[in-house]
Amino acid sequence: MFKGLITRRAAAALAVTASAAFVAPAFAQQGGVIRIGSIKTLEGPFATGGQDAVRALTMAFEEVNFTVAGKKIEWVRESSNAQADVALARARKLIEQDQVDIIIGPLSGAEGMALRDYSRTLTGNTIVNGQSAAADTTLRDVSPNFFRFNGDGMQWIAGLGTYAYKTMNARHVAMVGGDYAFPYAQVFGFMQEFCKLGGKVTKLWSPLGTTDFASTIASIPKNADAVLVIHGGTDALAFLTQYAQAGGQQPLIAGPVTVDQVVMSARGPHRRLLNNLISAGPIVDDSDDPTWKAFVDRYKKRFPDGFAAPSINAVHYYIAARAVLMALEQVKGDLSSNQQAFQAALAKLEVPTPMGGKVRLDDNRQAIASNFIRRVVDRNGQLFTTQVERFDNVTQTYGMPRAEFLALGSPSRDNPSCPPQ
Amino acid sequence: MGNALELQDVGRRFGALHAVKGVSLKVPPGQRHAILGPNGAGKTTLFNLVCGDFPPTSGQIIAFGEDLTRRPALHRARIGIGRTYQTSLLFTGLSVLDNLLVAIRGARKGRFSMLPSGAGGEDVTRARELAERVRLAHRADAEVATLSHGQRRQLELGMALACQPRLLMLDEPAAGLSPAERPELNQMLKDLPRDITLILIEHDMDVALPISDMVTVMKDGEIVVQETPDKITSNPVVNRIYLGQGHG
Amino acid sequence: MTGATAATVVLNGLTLAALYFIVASGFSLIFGLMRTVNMAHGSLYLIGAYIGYAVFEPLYDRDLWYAWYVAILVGMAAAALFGILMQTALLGWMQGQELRQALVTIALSIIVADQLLARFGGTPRQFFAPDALFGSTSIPLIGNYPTFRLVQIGVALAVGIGLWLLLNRTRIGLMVRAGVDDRPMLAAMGVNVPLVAVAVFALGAALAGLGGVIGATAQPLAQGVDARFLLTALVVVIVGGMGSIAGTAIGALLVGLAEQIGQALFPTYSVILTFLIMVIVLALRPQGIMGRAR
Amino acid sequence: MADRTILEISDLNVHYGQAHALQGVSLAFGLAPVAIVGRNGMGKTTLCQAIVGLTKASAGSIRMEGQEVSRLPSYKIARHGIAIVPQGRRTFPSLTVDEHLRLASTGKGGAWTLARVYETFPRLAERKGNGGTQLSGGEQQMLAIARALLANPRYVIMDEPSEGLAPVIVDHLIDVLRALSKDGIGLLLVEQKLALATAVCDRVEIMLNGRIAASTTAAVLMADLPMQQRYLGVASAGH
Amino acid sequence: MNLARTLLRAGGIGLAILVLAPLALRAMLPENQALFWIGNIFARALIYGIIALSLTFLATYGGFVSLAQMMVAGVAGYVLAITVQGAVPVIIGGFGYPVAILLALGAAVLAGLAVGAISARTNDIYLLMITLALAVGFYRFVETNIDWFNGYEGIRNVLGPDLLGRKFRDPILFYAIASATALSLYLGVIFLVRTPFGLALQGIRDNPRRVSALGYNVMLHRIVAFGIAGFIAGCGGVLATIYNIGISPGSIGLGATMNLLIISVIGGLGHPIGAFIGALLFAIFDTFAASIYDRDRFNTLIGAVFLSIVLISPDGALGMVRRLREGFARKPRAGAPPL
Repeated sequence: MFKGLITRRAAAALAVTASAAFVAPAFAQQGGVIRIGSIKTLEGPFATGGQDAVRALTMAFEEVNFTVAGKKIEWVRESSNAQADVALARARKLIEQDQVDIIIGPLSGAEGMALRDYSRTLTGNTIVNGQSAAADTTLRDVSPNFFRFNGDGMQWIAGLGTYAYKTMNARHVAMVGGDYAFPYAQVFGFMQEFCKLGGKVTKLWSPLGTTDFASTIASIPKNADAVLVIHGGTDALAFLTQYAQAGGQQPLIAGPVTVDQVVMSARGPHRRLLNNLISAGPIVDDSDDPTWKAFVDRYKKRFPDGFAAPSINAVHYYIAARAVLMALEQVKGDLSSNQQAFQAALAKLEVPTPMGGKVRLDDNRQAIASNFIRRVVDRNGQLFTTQVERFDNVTQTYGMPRAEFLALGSPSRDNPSCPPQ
Repeated sequence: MGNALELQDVGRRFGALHAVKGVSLKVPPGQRHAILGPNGAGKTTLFNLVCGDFPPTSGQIIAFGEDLTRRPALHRARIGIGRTYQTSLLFTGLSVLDNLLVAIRGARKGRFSMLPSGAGGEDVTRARELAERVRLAHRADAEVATLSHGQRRQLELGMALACQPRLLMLDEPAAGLSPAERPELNQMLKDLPRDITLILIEHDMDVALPISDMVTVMKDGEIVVQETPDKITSNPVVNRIYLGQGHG
Repeated sequence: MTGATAATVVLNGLTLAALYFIVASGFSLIFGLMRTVNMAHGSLYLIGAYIGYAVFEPLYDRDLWYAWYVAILVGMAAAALFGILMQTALLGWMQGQELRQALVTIALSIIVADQLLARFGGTPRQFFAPDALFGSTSIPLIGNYPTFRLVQIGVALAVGIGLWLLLNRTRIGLMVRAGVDDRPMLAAMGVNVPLVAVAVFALGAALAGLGGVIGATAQPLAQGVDARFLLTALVVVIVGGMGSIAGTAIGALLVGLAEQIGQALFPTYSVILTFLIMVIVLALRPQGIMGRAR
Repeated sequence: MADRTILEISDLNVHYGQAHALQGVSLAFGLAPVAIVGRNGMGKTTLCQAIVGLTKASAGSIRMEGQEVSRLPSYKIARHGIAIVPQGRRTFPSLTVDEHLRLASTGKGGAWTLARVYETFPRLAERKGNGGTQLSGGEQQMLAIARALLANPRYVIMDEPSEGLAPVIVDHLIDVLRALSKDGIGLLLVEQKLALATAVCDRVEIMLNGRIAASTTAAVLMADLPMQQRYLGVASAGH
Repeated sequence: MNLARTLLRAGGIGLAILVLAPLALRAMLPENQALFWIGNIFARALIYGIIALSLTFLATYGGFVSLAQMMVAGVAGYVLAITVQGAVPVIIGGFGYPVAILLALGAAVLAGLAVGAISARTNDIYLLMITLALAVGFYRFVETNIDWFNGYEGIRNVLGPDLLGRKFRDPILFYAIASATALSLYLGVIFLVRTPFGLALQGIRDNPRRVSALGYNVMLHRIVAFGIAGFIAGCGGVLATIYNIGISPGSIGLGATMNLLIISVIGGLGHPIGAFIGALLFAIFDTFAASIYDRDRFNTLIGAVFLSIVLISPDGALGMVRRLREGFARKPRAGAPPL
């Protein structure tokens, strides 16, 4: 039965393949080089964001001409498919095979959790989050090697509940969103403000992967003062289009990932709904801030085929890369003694953002950042967000002491709850 | 216990096609019974009914005193009905010996065993004996896919014998055999112990008549004649069916 | 749930079923004649939709009313062309090796998805039908309802009736049905069966392409949609019975209604409902509701 | 009677795996009907299927009107004017009688038309709208014959066309088959019923174990009982 | 029958390869590179080889190409993550690793039996489609269900028990455990197929009708075969979950399911060793292809490689090797290839 020869040949074939594969990383040991790995998503539904992240990293490294503190930067790019186990395998490959010093990434929440867990097992390497925004990554079971310079999903919606209640006079909001942790966190953030002020929220969760929202739309209470859309990306486009087609008339407000360049650059009847739409989010496309204008100019010049304005992914990966470069500059490229000096520098960094603000880290190495209330405007057929209000120093705990915040429990489908009577 | 096999008014329809029409048949234990008939007479369908490949649309099938009409196929093997198939249905990916082993264990306890029966096991010994008996001992370890047509027919027989049948049903054992192989088959059939009841579908009279005690001739799904072999050749109905005399 | 909401949900189920039928009918047709399980059916959907979109966008920009109709034609043609290529270059000569064909189409679907991603990026896209089809229509009891979803039903009916006429009223239809029963015998009658196979593959692929444009008008077009629609087509034909157009219609209705009703009644577990239907059908009738026992 | 050769088979061999089913068969057929008789399993059906390409020959040649067809796919062989009534009938269960016949009729003209078929087989006309499993064996057989004739072939091969037919229909069939040559259709008739075979064909070929064992005429065969019994008969040859 | 000798020989060679390969690597490569190969590429190949073994077992000896094997592995992984102490979030929790792993394997066997029962009356391509639909149905359910599976985010922090004073996920220890598991399961399969049950299973592959006529309960054998495959996949699922520090729906989605099929096919469905050859090739390819080729188009490359294998050598690397050998030996072999 057992063909010994097959096995022997397989082993021989393996040896050949193996020796071929070792050629590549042989130069890894050279001094004077800092190796930075990146993980983003270039496959599947998240690919657009991943592509923009690559643009941002390219910009950040080109700005310093791939040199920091006199050392050459080597950039090793890896792509995952937004799945935790793949991100983990890529991270391992970057660290163990390519021997990068620092990883920038990943993109999605589950990946962020996986890399946070992985970083805890590392000594002498640092992972700087790219864009992933699950709250727990830096809220519970934190890792000393994991740094996040972007707000989490909950921070990204700060201000919207207040705005809806006070400015829009909404008392009853119907929420539509995907039934998983990331939207839970955003709704949690919204309700922190809105319910405290006395508002009521009807929640309509759709299973992840839903593309036909017709029945959800049919279930939206007619007496709701506004509909809060928490869907992102393709789901958002699907929901908005179908809502428009169904002749929906209630005012919409939107979460941070609902209104981005993906949705705004797509065409369709949903554009009618987008015009003047109010949303919360960590970036504003059409800010008057000169830093932002310069950033957008550089982006457009370097990538004429990119978006009309850099996406949220680009901004966050850019900030992450800038943070890494600044900290490296501060420690003069010294990554010795398990990167202690570098990590200390990162922890107390104040990174200027392309939005013209600054971001710094809390004790859990989580960003304290600005957040915006934005309005969508139409400029010659192109949609942009403009700034309506700006909230600075938004913390992960909405200003509460961490213990008190944790006592509220994890965001979930039913937590918190303030349904209309 | 009465008859080894008793069919009571057994019928089978496939849509509008009435393949077997009210066949009644009694085969006493130990009899060698040949079933003759032209193509499409319903002989193989009758076999399939007895073996439980599908249930009859009417009538009853009784073997060794037990009503089998609605019992599953696997049960037939367990009470001692073995059969061969017109076109070999062997396990082509297994060796001759393994084919026989599977057949031997089918009707026994332990067919589900996930423990090997051991090199000196009684099953293996029996399988080797069977291989000997159907003259395949020299190919015992060969994969069935490499056997010649004649060898496969021999193995078919071995498989049917392996479950120690009380009732053995052979579907055209001689089909496709070369003239040289036929006498050998005849001898093997003659050598069968007399306590095995044998039912045989055959076109080749040279094979069927010398060994049978009783001959049933079927046509269009019905039994038309039942006779002893010495009388069958002179039966006018049979000659008409076979030679078409009476027409034209 | 109020009566009006219930009616809306049922209508949603019907309109979704219509879309599923359009996509799955091509899959079922191809399987029926050739026993080829085309795991690249979702890719044909994508090809139809993306190529259709590439033609659609410039026309739409120039405000040409026929942009969407052209997109449908081009989408169908592109998918059909790719289908013909698949059948002639790869699948035709391994006729009968069902598993190998399935593997080939799986490989193709991986390549196609990636190449489309390379060409068209990950940005979701969406067609807009002409205004007459794209607003909302007032329906008694239900109120305003998206017109295009009703159009979907119309297209599905047209596809269903068209296929029925083709299979029952034309000579090529006779060939296809005879080929389903006994390909070698059909060939022995002088029918160029490989050519019929290519024609059927082209038609099945064109239906996937049509589904692509219609689907991408109703829902955004993005990466990953291919897998969704392939899976839907699989479940629809498993439930309805492989190779039967009527079965496909029944399967599509069951799956479409189950999805929408499930979503309205118990969103979290709605996914299971579809698969529960599949398991129950398989337990009772392994060949599917309208499938012929094999 | 000089009969120009239409279909010529030379040294045809067919293997099924290790089994040598057809062993160097050579035959030439003209317009006059030819019967092939022999017991089951002797290779008659294999020969029929090999001629129309339903079984691939491993060696040898088949020429139709002088053109080599043995390497062609079966639909091209059919287009050379060979039709088959296969063993087991192989009608299409999904198609009604009428659909069968419409599919089979080429519309290119010829002696056999839809109308003539219905006239010849009135039973089929009665069951026009029935299909598949609703037909009895005999009806399926008639359908298979009609299907082959509607192609208006130059040569038709019938593998046990009388199987399942009622005696009165068989008599009718004999008339139909006898008349085929008038329409310019050659016939190769494989038959177990000697009476039918000899009623239609003068020339009879006898197959035994994949070879042509004897070539004779109907008259000779009918008169020679020992020969009948040797090759076809009920009695054992050894008796 | 020299089953004992076969097993000894296979076991000996397998053990030798599994022990010598890392030693050779450590001799050839710098320490951390060798560890990367052992801990990542080999360990990953072994884990996915085990899961692929369950598919190869079913395909080779039963003739069932089941696409539900990744799902069954996922069932084991999820049950482990749901029940074990320390996983985040806590769903049931509280069990130690021994108990949780047993529960996981039990669940995998049950899942395998269920897949077998559902698909038992179908064959070939139908079985492929139905198992694919089941797999994706389970994936979609897991992804959308928060209460039991924590939805899209999955369950994390499944670190594995400490053994012999070392962390389970220590590369060498993990490799040793994965090797031992893989080798035992591999030998188990070789052993099983020689038993009465295994022979009957192969009989069912070649001719279910005959097996039934011989007195076997074909349905039961098929279902039990799926149960056994479930156990094998479950072992892989447990290892994979610990290796990935948890499990999320992505690990069992359509992509993962297809990858498992690719592994089995490129290795070859003719012999259980194919699963491991395929897994090793895949692991190497998956790790390094992105560096060799334009990293953005990795999927086109993997699709093209898969396509060429199916076109050129439908029985995978094993078949290629066999053909090469026969080419030298000029001895044609009868019997159809498995595809």
